[in-house]
Amino acid sequence: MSTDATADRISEVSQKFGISPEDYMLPARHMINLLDPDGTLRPQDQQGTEPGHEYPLPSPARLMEAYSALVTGRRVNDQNSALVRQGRMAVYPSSHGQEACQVAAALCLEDGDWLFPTYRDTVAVLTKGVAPMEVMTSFRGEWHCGYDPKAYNCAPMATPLTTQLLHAVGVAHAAKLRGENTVVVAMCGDGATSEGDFHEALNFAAVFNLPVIFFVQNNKYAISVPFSQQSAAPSLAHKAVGYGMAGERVDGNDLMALMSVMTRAVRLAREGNGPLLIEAHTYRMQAHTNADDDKRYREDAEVIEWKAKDPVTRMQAYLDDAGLLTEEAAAKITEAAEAVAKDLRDGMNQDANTDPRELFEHVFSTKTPQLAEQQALLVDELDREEA
Amino acid sequence: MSTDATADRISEVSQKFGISPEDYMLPARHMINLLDPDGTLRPQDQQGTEPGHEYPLPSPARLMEAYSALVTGRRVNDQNSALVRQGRMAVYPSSHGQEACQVAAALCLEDGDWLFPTYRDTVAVLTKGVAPMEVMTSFRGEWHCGYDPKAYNCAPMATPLTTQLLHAVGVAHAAKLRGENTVVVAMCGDGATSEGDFHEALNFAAVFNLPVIFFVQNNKYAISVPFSQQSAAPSLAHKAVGYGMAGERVDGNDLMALMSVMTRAVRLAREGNGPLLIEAHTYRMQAHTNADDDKRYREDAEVIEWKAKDPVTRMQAYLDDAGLLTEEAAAKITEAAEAVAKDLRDGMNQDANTDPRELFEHVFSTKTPQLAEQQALLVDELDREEA
Amino acid sequence: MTTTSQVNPNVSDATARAAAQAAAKNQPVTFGKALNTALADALTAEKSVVIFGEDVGTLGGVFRITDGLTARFGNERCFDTPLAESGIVGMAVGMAMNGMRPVIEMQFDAFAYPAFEQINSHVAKMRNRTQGRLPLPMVIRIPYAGGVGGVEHHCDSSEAYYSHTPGLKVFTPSTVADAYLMLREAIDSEDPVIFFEPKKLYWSKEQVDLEALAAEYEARKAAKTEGVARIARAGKDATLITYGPSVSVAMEAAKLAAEEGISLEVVDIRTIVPFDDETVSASVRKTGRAIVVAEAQGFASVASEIVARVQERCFHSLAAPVLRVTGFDIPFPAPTLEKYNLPSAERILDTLDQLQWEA
Amino acid sequence: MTTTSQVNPNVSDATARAAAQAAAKNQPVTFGKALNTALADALTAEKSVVIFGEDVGTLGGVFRITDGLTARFGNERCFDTPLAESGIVGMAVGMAMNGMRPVIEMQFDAFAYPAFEQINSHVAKMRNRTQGRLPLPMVIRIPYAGGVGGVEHHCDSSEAYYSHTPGLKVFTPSTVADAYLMLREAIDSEDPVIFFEPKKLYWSKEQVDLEALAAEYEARKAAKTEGVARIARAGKDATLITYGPSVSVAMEAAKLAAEEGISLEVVDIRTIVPFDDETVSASVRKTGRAIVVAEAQGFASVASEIVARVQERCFHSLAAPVLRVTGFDIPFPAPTLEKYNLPSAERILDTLDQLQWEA
Ligand SMILES: Cc1ncc(C[n+]2csc(CCOP(=O)(O)OP(=O)(O)O)c2C)c(N)n1
Ligand SMILES: Cc1ncc(C[n+]2csc(CCOP(=O)(O)OP(=O)(O)O)c2C)c(N)n1
Ligand SMILES: [Mg+2]
Ligand SMILES: [Mg+2]
Repeated sequence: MSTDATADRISEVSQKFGISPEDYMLPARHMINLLDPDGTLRPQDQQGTEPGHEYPLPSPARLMEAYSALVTGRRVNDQNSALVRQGRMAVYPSSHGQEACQVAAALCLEDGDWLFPTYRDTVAVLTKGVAPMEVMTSFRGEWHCGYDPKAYNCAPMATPLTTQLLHAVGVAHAAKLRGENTVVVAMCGDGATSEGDFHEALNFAAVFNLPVIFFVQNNKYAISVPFSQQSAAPSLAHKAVGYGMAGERVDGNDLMALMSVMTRAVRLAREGNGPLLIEAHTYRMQAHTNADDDKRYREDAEVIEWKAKDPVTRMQAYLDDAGLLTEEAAAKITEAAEAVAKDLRDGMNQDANTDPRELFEHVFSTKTPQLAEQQALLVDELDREEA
Repeated sequence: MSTDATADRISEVSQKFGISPEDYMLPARHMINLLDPDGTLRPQDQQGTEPGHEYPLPSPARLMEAYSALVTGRRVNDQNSALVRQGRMAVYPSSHGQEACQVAAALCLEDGDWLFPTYRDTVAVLTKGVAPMEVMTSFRGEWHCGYDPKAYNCAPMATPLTTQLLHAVGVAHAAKLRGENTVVVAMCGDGATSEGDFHEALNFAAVFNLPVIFFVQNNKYAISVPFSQQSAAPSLAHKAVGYGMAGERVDGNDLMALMSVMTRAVRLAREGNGPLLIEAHTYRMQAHTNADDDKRYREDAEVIEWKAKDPVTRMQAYLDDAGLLTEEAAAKITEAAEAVAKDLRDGMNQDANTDPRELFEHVFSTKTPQLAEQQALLVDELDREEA
Repeated sequence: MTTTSQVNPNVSDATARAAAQAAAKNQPVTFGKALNTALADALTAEKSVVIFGEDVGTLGGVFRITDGLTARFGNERCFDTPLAESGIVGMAVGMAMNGMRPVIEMQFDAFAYPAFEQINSHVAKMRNRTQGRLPLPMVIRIPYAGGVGGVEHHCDSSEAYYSHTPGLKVFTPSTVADAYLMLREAIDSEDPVIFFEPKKLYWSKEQVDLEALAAEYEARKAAKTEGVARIARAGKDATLITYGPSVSVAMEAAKLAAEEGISLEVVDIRTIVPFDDETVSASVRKTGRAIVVAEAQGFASVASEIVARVQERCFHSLAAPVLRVTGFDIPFPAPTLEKYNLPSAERILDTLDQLQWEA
Repeated sequence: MTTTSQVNPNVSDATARAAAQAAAKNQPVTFGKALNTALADALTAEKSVVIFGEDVGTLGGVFRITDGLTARFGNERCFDTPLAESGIVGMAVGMAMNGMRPVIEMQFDAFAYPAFEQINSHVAKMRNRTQGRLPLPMVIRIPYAGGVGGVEHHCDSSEAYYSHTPGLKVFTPSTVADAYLMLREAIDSEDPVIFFEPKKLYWSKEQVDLEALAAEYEARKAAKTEGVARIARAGKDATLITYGPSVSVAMEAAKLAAEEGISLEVVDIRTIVPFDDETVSASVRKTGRAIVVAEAQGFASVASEIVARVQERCFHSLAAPVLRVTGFDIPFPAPTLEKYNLPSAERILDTLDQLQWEA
């Protein structure tokens, strides 16, 4: 729990890689990137790797699993946006364009590991295994998160920015005190890194040497505010060294690179090397939510430029070329995605659970006399209404 | 106001030094240190300098000015501690051992520049020119900070940790918007760097490219908590790169090094190169305040070790050797220090201004009816008591 | 999602005149536009005014209250900050220390909580702890309350936290004219003002001639709103004391009560701090009965304070206890359930029935 | 700086028995020691209890309430954190999510403000927003209030902020026995508890046998304190309703009043949330007069709430308005002036005079 121990730990791991502790903590000079936008594998020397920052290619089976989740993720994003347009869902912050990040964040984890998502991380939550309609509960206007966080080891999606990173630290700390080998992935956006809780979470994780991966999706915008007005740092990954942890930046539209970087991060964390900060460079292709109008603050040209870097088509091209995506496999993947989309459409047709009497049930373990009194007042009103 | 501009600015200044932007932002590999603990000038190659991190020796006149302030600072610390022991002052967080930092923080500034001190920075406030008794007002148990912050360009000493760094950013921003060339030194301790406001202040300063020097006195303790439990970073100065600013660490008991580092920092900031983070390594020689018992959490041996690095004797030895500290000069310096100590002793004998009626005067620009009512109640009580 | 606030039959002074003029010109304006105009006029009137916050620049704010200000006044007068509320408030403190008049926006009520220490320990106390030498003229704008189908953390009514904190003034307009006038007054105040904007009113429209109102304000002819409660509707049988988003609900209740032959007076207190005891007490002494209506959870709230003050001051005029219609003591409910929590005209009328009319 | 709290003539049940036993054994213990023992006993009883915060480890806290716990239970059960209150609370949330029962310390009242968002948006709401699936059993200990000559930011009474926030329980003991029992109850609660410790009582002593109290508590024989107000002194002419640091002041006032032939009942409400309406109302109905005494600034405070509730429930039993003796609506004053702000027995007696005894 002390810097001395941490310094030892850092110098140990950096020795393993044959580099200096600072070079271990600072991100590689170039963003980690394995696949070109058109799906071709980059030559090794252009992958952004340098000593201590090498990233092996994931296995074909692993890539196919990830690709399937990617296709489902994209389908879910677009289905949900459609449901919002149809007025069947209140609000949806789509991660269209960021699905590779979402998939990697969840798939890199093992069963007992925890995920801490934000409002934009529906696809990560789904990939973690939560049932589609459960994930969407809060977006339809219900009052609770919809799923049992403990059943899935997945926290409720957080809205107050970066507050959840500290909860992630606490979950890891509790596990560590009990001698459990739990890794936690804690997600946030580029804008959120400016909040004080981001700083406190990273510092606590480093000081207590906890296996937490802080995974930042830098999608270039915080609502309307471009990244250039959010930070002047060379990269967000550079923040790691200021906490005594390792940082890395990775192409957030390159599922292969993401899987490799995140898998290594989880392994390093699980082996006791402390927290890591991973910055994924991606792009929010759509407005912040359906309530936002992105035409007010960015040019179409920019969006179009990023369209060419789409994570789905990129991965598809690679798998096609590699002969992994047989027609049969592709059909199965589409089918799985469609099944989830149908679930969502069907679910949204059902009425939300909205018994107003329940408003008072979960404020405390048992209702205070004051709440019982207030509930009685409401029940009386409802009874009179029904009468 | 954007990273693009900041990146330009950073690469410009780093080019000026002939180094990479990262090397400009990261602290030199070794702490900047010009004088040995025994007062001898270190050989150039051991001063911690490397390309882009060179620090020239300050002029003799400048050193003498600083030394005089240093001696007064030490005298003030010890006088105040005595006054507390004598029951004539309520509380005093002494900076005994840290006076070199305090002096440099104030002396590096020019007239229109602002200083943002903490509760431990009495000596810096004094060096900035505030009258001794005014500085001590709040420690005697009065309800206000005692001096006019605008008259001295010196903020009230802050207690809620690191909150004042944001105020410093605001003062710099206001000045910049008006086209004024004001530099701000914002002070805090090692423990305080863990607070969220530290992070937010550095980020705002960097994004808005403001001339703020964040000056951290790493005195190894936050009350009882040693630095090793505060941060796992290679150094606090390493945090700078995560904000896109330059960082440097300096021997905080070496007044010569401090003057050189801080003077350069102020110059860089004033020239529009943005904020800097300076970490001074020093040691809190006494308990946190008179209410604290440092025997509970640290060994005498550690304190004794640091005694050998005392900033006052070190500087004195150098000046002696250099023939600058003539008997006459030394006498004058002692005299000046004694005059301040006498001021404090005399002042503390006077009653504090404690008219309870004033409690209601400065809550708002004009009293609300509610406060007028409450004041009347108190006045009535006081009248009856007097009657 | 849009609520049209009531046009008040007997608004007072400036408000009335302005409304009349506007009616003549027949220009309905929204509450949001009135705020936007107030900001623009303040930027024009006083060069030390600066506006900043999250998304307030290019986007014009998520509610578009700062729409067009960056384009018109430049990026130095109205600008975006990094995403950090404590940072925004803390920087505003420093700017106010150094001669500026910052007007900052918290994007939603619950997202002001990260700034609580800055607001409580500095914004509220800087004048006091410097013996009046460092006043902090600044406005913290907070969109608040529900009625718009907002998801969790987006509909808190947090006025009690700030009203309880000595050194802060707390304003909350409920009419379009007040939106304009009170924001101008807040910006011109030498004291920090927490300015609560009822979200659900942003799109409400009234006939108000903003230009005339502006001219009146700048000629110092507009009636003061700070510390001056507004009789939103005159009545004689009981008083509804309310503010912000609940004024329109109280007005609706008064209308319904009138149909049943009960005459309710509605007092819009406008500024919670300072509080207009005089107007409130006079009304209750006249009617002998009072209900306080507010949307925030009731426990230890502004409504509690009003009840306490009224019974302290009007005890012997009271025919019944002063009752409250407030939100329940539960986290603000999600969209599908918020209507059960919000004070409604029906709930006010039910409460009215309990005011011991037979006794 | 040390205040000895009153020994209460008619404490109830467990408290009384415990006090009696201790008196027999003649062991005066301090309020601080009772808290320290409660923490140690909780650590022993339940292995999921963990204690952390600033300086709570080696140092034992600036008030020594965690003294010796690290030495006795190890650095994994009681440890120091980096200096960041939001971090401390946020980490506690995560630990409670994952099976622990964190008991954390905020060093001083005003230094809990940086954690306000975590407390308000998460601690208070996690159970609710997960439909009861993620309860957060945790205790946030906050030393509070004045009377110890503390400098600025060290003497706030911040209970109103938390009492107003749905989802938080708020406890504040005023006797040594309650310090022990209420802290044990708080730690064993399935709900988050903000535990306010009146600083000035830390060194106060009473004759309490903590071992006996512990045995009683663990045998589940101790009377519940949550939601159960304590009649600190029985009386018949008027009721003083109070809590925490003001209980001793009220007791002193009652003693002085008794000398003048006025019999005051003193109700120590113990837990602000949940609130014991029954005991409070019964007392006021009996006496017909009430004064609420609390140290926090009065506006929109817990005292306001108590006044509002009492007059709502006891209106027809009241011979006079319910009045308040509270701190003024000013930033907490510096050491040399705090006595003018703090509720005093004299001020309570002055207020008593206003309860229209002639009417
Ligand atoms: C504490 C807090 N402040 C403000 C908001 C309002 N808000 C919601 S999302 C958002 C932008 C977040 O940007 P980023 O972190 O980059 O995530 P992204 O939306 O791009 O995924 C803002 C300002 C909030 N939810 N929480
Ligand atoms: C927000 C806040 N939390 C806690 C405290 C209590 N406190 C006062 S000084 C201190 C230690 C500060 O350590 P450091 O920043 O290293 O400064 P130093 O005292 O060593 O100069 C603490 C915890 C405070 N003043 N403000
Ligand atoms: Mg973003
Ligand atoms: Mg320190």
